[in-house]
Amino acid sequence: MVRGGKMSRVDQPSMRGFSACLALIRRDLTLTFRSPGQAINPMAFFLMVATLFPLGIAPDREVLSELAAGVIWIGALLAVLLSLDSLFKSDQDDGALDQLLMSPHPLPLLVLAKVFSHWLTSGFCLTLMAPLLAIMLHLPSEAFSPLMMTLLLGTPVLSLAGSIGAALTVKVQRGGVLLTLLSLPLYIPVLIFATGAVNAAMQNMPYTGHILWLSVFLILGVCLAPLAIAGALRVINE
Amino acid sequence: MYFDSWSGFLVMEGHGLYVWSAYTMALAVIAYNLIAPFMARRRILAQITAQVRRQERLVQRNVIVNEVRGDNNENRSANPENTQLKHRPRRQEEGSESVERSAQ
Amino acid sequence: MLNVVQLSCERDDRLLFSNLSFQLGSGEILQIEGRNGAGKTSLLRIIAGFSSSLSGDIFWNDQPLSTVYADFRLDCFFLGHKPGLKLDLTPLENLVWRARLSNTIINREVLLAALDRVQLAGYEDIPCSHLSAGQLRRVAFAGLIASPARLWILDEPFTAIDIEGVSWLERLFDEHTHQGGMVLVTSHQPLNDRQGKLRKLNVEHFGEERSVDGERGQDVQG
Amino acid sequence: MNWTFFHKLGSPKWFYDISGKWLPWLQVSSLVLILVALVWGLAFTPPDYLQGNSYRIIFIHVPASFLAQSIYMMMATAAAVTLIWRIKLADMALKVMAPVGASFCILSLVTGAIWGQPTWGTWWVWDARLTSMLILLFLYIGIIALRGAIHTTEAAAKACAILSLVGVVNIPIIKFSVDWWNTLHQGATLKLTEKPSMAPEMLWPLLLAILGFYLFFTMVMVLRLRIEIISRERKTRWVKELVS
Repeated sequence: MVRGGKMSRVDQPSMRGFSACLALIRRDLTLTFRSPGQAINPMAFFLMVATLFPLGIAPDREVLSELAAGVIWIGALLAVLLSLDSLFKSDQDDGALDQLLMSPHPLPLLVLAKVFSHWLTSGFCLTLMAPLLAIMLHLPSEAFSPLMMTLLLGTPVLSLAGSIGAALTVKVQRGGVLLTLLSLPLYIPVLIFATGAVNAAMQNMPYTGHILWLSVFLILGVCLAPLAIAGALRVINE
Repeated sequence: MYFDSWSGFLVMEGHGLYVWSAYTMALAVIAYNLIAPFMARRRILAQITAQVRRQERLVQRNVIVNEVRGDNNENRSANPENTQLKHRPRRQEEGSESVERSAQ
Repeated sequence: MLNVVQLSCERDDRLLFSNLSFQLGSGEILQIEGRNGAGKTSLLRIIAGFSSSLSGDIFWNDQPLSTVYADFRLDCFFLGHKPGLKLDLTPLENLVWRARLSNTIINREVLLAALDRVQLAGYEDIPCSHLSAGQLRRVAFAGLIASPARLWILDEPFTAIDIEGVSWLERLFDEHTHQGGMVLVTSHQPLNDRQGKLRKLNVEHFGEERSVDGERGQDVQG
Repeated sequence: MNWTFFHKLGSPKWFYDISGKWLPWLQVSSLVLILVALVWGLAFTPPDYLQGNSYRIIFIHVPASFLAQSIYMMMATAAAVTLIWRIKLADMALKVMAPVGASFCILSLVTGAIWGQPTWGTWWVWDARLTSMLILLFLYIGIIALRGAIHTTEAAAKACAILSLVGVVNIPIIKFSVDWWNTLHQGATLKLTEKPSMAPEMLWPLLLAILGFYLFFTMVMVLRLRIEIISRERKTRWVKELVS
């Protein structure tokens, strides 16, 4: 009988913290590529929201360009919310969350890695799609760069803030609506400053203030949200 | 009183509708905050009395069962069936003791 | 060396167990018995460090768990009811991310050897979704074999395992305790104790249903 | 520094007995104060030179808005106490305060909207204060919904504590961004509850109303807390004696 050897312990635990995060990110990305249906939904939803508005309101140029920034941002916000529901729930269902909690590495760090991989598969793809929608909604050309900047800065904050709600509702059966209810108040400041920046650019006024405020929210999110998420996961999984 | 007559007080120079609808809304909220606790109190007290009565009934039923079977705690052995029995008498002792105390 | 002193746990105002104490030295197996809902799983999750709402203290190598929880988790392998494997990944990938998470250097041969020991040699690159529940548990056991953790905390490992799987697992426990490891396991089947290292603990002994008196501050007895 | 007081606070039975004595005083004083303040404000103060009699809604709108915001602050402190010292009474307070806060938040929104009609001609105005109050209502509903969704009491207690702490961090950000958003789009409109021009005879009934509402809130909270204590301590002997 082949005697199975034992793998050796790592000596410098701190450096291994990042390799654990990399392993988690790699795991989540392979999971999304193996079953891409999960990542396609938010993008399809985003596109659908952008097509509904002209049908609902008016197809002509002035009205749409006025609304474009709000429509794109609200579409991105709801799409991120859509994809957040299964962030921790899939791990909870097959027991992987227990392994995450049992890891010697600090939980906020691991949770940050998970949220980063979620952002890569949802928020980042929405940002790449945004120019397509901006063209569809006749967004003036000078507003393209602020739109992309605000989306790049804003969607991680959406993922971070929404993950707090996702962690709190991990054991709730139909927690989707509750997750939306918990995350919306956290999304409002980001929405205000992001659409504010794009609208300011459309009236060719300076929008650097808005961008700076969005980066403030990003930094606040990156520092505080993982603590809340880790706390919520520990509390729910008692 | 600022207003000269009751009707003036009600109409308040045209703003009466808004003022009085706001005040009825305030009355509604105050009434909700007063009534809701009492309703909750009644519901929870009923639940607790039902639970206490259920426990007493459980205790009565155990006392009868034990006399009939003449079972007692001495012949305790390690088979799981008996651990069940062993477990129940202890709860029965505790149950009856709390029943007498609450009866005093 | 695990030392649990005067542990008590309350779930939803129901006192599961109180002043439960035991020691688990290296080379020992402790089987935790009790009927369903007696608090076996809660006890295991408390010791593994999931729950913090408990009174009483747990010592790992004579230091309180709350201060050395990182070392404790380095040296502990927890296997819950669910195998903890991602169904879209292959067994090997699952073992890699779990080992990486518990801070061990990945050694491919050791993992393959472990998979071989659980008779899953040819399955290492088939997505876990194709494997049966018993095979999934055996993949989790492969992770157990390959991990250097000394303390094994296993929650009902014998579910979905056939007869000869049970005896295989018992041989694995003996081998682990022989190397100075510790096993904390809950299961309904009584384990047959060959080397005399097996001890049993019934949670129900500590779980008498007594009504806790009013003063929550002092725990009034009886 | 002996902490006996702090630990005694932790025992629900002690609170139940003490609050039994406070309750009648609270009930009488709060209802009397509210009655006096509202009658005074409604009947005896002269109308505002600009808004006429519709400003009399201030005597319920301002206390309700103050209460809605300070109740959320109290919930955040109760949440911090639950998480740090794990005092069960704090979690009971957190659970009990949420619906009361939500009811006052709704009252403040409705009275604000009603007041907006004669002043600006439309029922709902995206005024900075009203919008922040609306978002505060979402925070309240979120906490109540989360409390209902998680069934184990310990997990629900800590989850709601974390959510209310996250919410309390979020409130200043929301207030700032809504104010900024409001001034960007509408310029400085007539602020709904501008107080500097309050003549003294208007100010006194308002202060009385605010005090009355706060006393009313404390009374309601003590009432609900006593019921929550009975419900949670139903296994203990003193509750069984109380009930039988």
